Amino acid sequence: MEHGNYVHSLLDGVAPDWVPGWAVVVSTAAVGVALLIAFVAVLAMFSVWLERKVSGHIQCRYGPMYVGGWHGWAQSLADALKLLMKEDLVPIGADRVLFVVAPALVLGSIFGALVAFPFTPGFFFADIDLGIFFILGMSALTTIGVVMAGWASNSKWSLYGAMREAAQVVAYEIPLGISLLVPLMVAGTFNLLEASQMQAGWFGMKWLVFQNPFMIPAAILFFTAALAETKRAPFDLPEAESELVAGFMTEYSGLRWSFFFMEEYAAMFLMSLVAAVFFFGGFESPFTHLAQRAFVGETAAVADLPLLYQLTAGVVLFAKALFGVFVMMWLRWTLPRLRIDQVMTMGYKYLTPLALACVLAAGTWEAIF
Amino acid sequence: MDFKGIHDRLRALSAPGLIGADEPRRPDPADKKDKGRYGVAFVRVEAARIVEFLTLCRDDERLAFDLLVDLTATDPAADDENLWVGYQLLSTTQHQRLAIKVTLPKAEPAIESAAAVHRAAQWHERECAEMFGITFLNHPDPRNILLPDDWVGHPLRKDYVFPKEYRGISCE
Amino acid sequence: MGLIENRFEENLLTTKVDWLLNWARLSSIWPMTFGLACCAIEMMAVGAAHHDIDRFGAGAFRASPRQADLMIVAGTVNFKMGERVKRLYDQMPSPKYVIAMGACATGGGPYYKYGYTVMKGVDRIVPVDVYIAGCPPRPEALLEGLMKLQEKIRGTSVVRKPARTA
Amino acid sequence: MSEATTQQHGNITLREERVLPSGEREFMLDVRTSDLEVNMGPQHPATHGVMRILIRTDGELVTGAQPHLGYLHRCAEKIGENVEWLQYLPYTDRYDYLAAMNNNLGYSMAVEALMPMEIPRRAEMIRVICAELNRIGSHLIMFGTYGMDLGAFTPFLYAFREREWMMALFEKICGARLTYSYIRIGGVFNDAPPGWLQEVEHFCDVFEEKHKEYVDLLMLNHIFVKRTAHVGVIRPDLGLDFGLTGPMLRASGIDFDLRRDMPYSVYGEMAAEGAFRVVTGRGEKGTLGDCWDRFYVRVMEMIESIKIVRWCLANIEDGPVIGDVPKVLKVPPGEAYVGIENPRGELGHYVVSDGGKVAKRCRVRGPSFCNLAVLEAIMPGTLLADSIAIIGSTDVVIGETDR
Repeated sequence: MEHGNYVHSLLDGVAPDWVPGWAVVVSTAAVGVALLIAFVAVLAMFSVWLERKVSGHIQCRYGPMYVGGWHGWAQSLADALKLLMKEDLVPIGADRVLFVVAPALVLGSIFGALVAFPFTPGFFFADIDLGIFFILGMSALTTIGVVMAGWASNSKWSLYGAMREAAQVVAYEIPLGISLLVPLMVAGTFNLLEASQMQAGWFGMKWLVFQNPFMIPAAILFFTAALAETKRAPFDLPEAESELVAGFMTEYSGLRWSFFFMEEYAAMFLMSLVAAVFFFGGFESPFTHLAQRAFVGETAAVADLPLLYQLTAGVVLFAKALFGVFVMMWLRWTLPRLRIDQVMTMGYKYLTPLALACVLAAGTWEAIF
Repeated sequence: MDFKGIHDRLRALSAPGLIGADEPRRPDPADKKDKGRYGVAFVRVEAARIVEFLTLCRDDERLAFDLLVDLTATDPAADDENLWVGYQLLSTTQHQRLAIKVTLPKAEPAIESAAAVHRAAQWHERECAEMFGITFLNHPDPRNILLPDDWVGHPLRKDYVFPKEYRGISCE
Repeated sequence: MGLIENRFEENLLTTKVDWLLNWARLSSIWPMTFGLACCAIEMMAVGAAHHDIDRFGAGAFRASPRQADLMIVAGTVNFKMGERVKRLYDQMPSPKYVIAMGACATGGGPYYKYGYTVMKGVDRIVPVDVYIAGCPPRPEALLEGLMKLQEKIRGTSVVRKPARTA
Repeated sequence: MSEATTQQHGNITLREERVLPSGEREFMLDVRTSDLEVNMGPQHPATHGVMRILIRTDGELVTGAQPHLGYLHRCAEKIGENVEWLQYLPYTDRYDYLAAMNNNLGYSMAVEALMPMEIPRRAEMIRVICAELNRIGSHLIMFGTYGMDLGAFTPFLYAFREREWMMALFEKICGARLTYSYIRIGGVFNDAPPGWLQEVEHFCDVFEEKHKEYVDLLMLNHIFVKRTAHVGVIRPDLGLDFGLTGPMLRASGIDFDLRRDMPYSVYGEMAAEGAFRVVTGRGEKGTLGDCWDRFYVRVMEMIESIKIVRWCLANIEDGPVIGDVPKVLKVPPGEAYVGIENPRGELGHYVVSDGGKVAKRCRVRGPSFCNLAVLEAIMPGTLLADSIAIIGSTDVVIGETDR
């Protein structure tokens, strides 16, 4: 946290001299966690509303229209409040401890992954050099929570969902990681901030995906694997509403169930963010380019980037990620679901070799040109 | 083939258990009481030889009744001594139908299961068994199909008394 | 929510809190994917494009009773099914609501007299909030049933002590 | 086998697995697995109502399936023996509630078979138009719900969009959306309102366009084909053995349709003119008689139904719409079995009369009842997700299996 943390510098500025440095760090962390929770909650609620609107318009209907007034904007708020008020059920025969811990673990790991994310060039909670490793590692932890939930529920449908999730994630972690190697190789860094910064240029369009011809297949592979990671259609087998009732979440109700719900949307957003940073230019876009020209001097340190530039960059990244989320929703409401053996075949027999070939080809290209 | 042709063919093959045919007729103008008999024609078959009869109908290339469309029973009246069991056969190649009727004594209705000839009979027989109390001998899976396992009585019998309650829930 | 339910005197704050909680409940009634018979087709029609129950926030049909708020008993309930209906109702977390859709669920409908296995109304096993007439009710009727249910929820007290009745 | 086939190491038991070619015996951990019995239904999103299937599974593999019925048994046959002939008509609406017009037609024809009477030609035409429109509506539901079973939600809403129009057409002609009781014994209840036939024609025009959308969106979708081809194959002889009828049987390659081969109503004239084609499965994407074939037959039948409706619209003449039927119907004694082609297969009515106002027996042969029985035979050996596809492809209506 030596540079670029607004909260830290703010708190450091207002704190009297007798407050020790570690206390400022701790309170920074507390504020950060609160901000992150608020961010994820708002994001999930917005995404749920968006999903219902998107699905509605795809299906020749409107989706929520009345709750809160304008196009049902408060629909998710009402849903969340209602879920908060529901009876807290733990089925008889369920493993109580695991049942309670699982949703927290699922949501917590997504929080953990988001910690390493730069939201603007100057606003982030932790600038980790191996950022992308940390993010992938943390998001993979959700699987453990899901398997835990499925086992603890003492329901056969839940168990099926959990087993499917385990098999699916093991199969798709590999192509996900390997396809990410391509941009990592081109960018030459694991740090998200650096990866984003090195895509500046070409009037803000020097995106990694345009820097190497093998980036485009890598992007498609990454997106496919990310769909499977986030349990979105056509890979929504762990939930598979028409087959497994609600999969691993069958026995969850109320608040705990909403944790899974929030995790799903946060994970979608996270994967889209990763794709945006490592394939589609991160903060960079013509708008960011113009904003940089207008607001930032030649050699500004990261810590004192002007706010307007930061906002532009943040909004650009956010918009890119939301577009990714939208594409995921679009697919969800268009495609049928795959079968478990087809999912496995696709992961092991096609995506993994293709991703490896991509890495090889992209590496050769990088070495030659 | 029309019904007459089928009946002739059955007689020519000396079909096992064939008793005769029952065809619709106009009312006799001389007899005021006679209202005639309408509807479709059917053949009567002995209950004991029904499986052989169905096998013949299925395997003969001119008859070729490859589809057992329906199998059902009828309780004609509360004071009647018999139950009817009706089979409806259909040929998808010859495009013809045949209705078969078998009578069983109400006191102890039992008939050989046709499931060995047409597996379609299996579920129909289960339904008949619970609805009329007919025993289908050598049935592969003689459980109730529509009614709960602890249901009392055979609802489609004419003398069926409607239940007052079921497992503590009033039926009225 | 057992800690705060019906424990507070009526005052401005609790009234506002109640209003908010009731608003949340009535704006987000998620029905269970639970079709029984003919009425289920009309229930599907309500979810479909022409009538679109999702406009009122009640379009999130959940297959698992654990996540549902509303059981629409759409069709004839017979004794064999009755046990299952009861179990599904028990599996739902409260607050939970039941709509008896159509004549059969209300009181046996056309099967009242000779239907020996038909339960003469689903209210013999689960408490029903709203009855909808019709065989089957039109989708508009189901939507109106939903509105009636919303009205009913609007009048409940959550954190306030329940109003004394004479 | 004199030597022990198990070894004990502490509390770990090793069981002899096999003898290697070298003569060495190989021991494995003694892990015994048992099949998992999963109870699917009566409330399950994929069972289309209240069917219950007890599935035995080994992991994702289904090793046994046993359908349990009766969760919607509504005693229709007993009611048929207790209410008057005409009063029973509304109950026919309610067994196959997706194709109520066809049920009305089947029952009316069964009763008419006992009564020597002439049906006016215009009534026959309107009957066929209604029955075929209802067939389209029924297949639309199958199209939509099958997509939903396989995880594609959107086709369901597209199907309902057209179905809603179809229901509006029925509402105009008889006032009800789902349970019509419109086709009566002796004809139809009333004449079509002015402009109705033109609107039906308009519906046909629009539907043909939308039908192409359906084919592209779902039927030829790559994932959909992969999910349904080679899945749940019903061989023709198995289909005949289980008494399958209708699209289920045609999908197995058996070219048999009651409308063409044993014609009733005005279908005979149509078949002679070749106005419609009988769609049979051809194993185009997979094996003959797989789920895709069943889906294909139904989707393509919708277009054939449109052709039939168009033929009727071209040949319809003015005239009366109901024959000479007394208010209190007394049906002459006799018995008749009449089977017609329902969207799901052969709907048979077996009626017995003793000349009174009430039937002696009113048996319904529901096609779904027989089509469902085949599940027991084709589900073992498939994956869990396949079993959903198979259940969906049988397109059962529980109201009809249980009656």
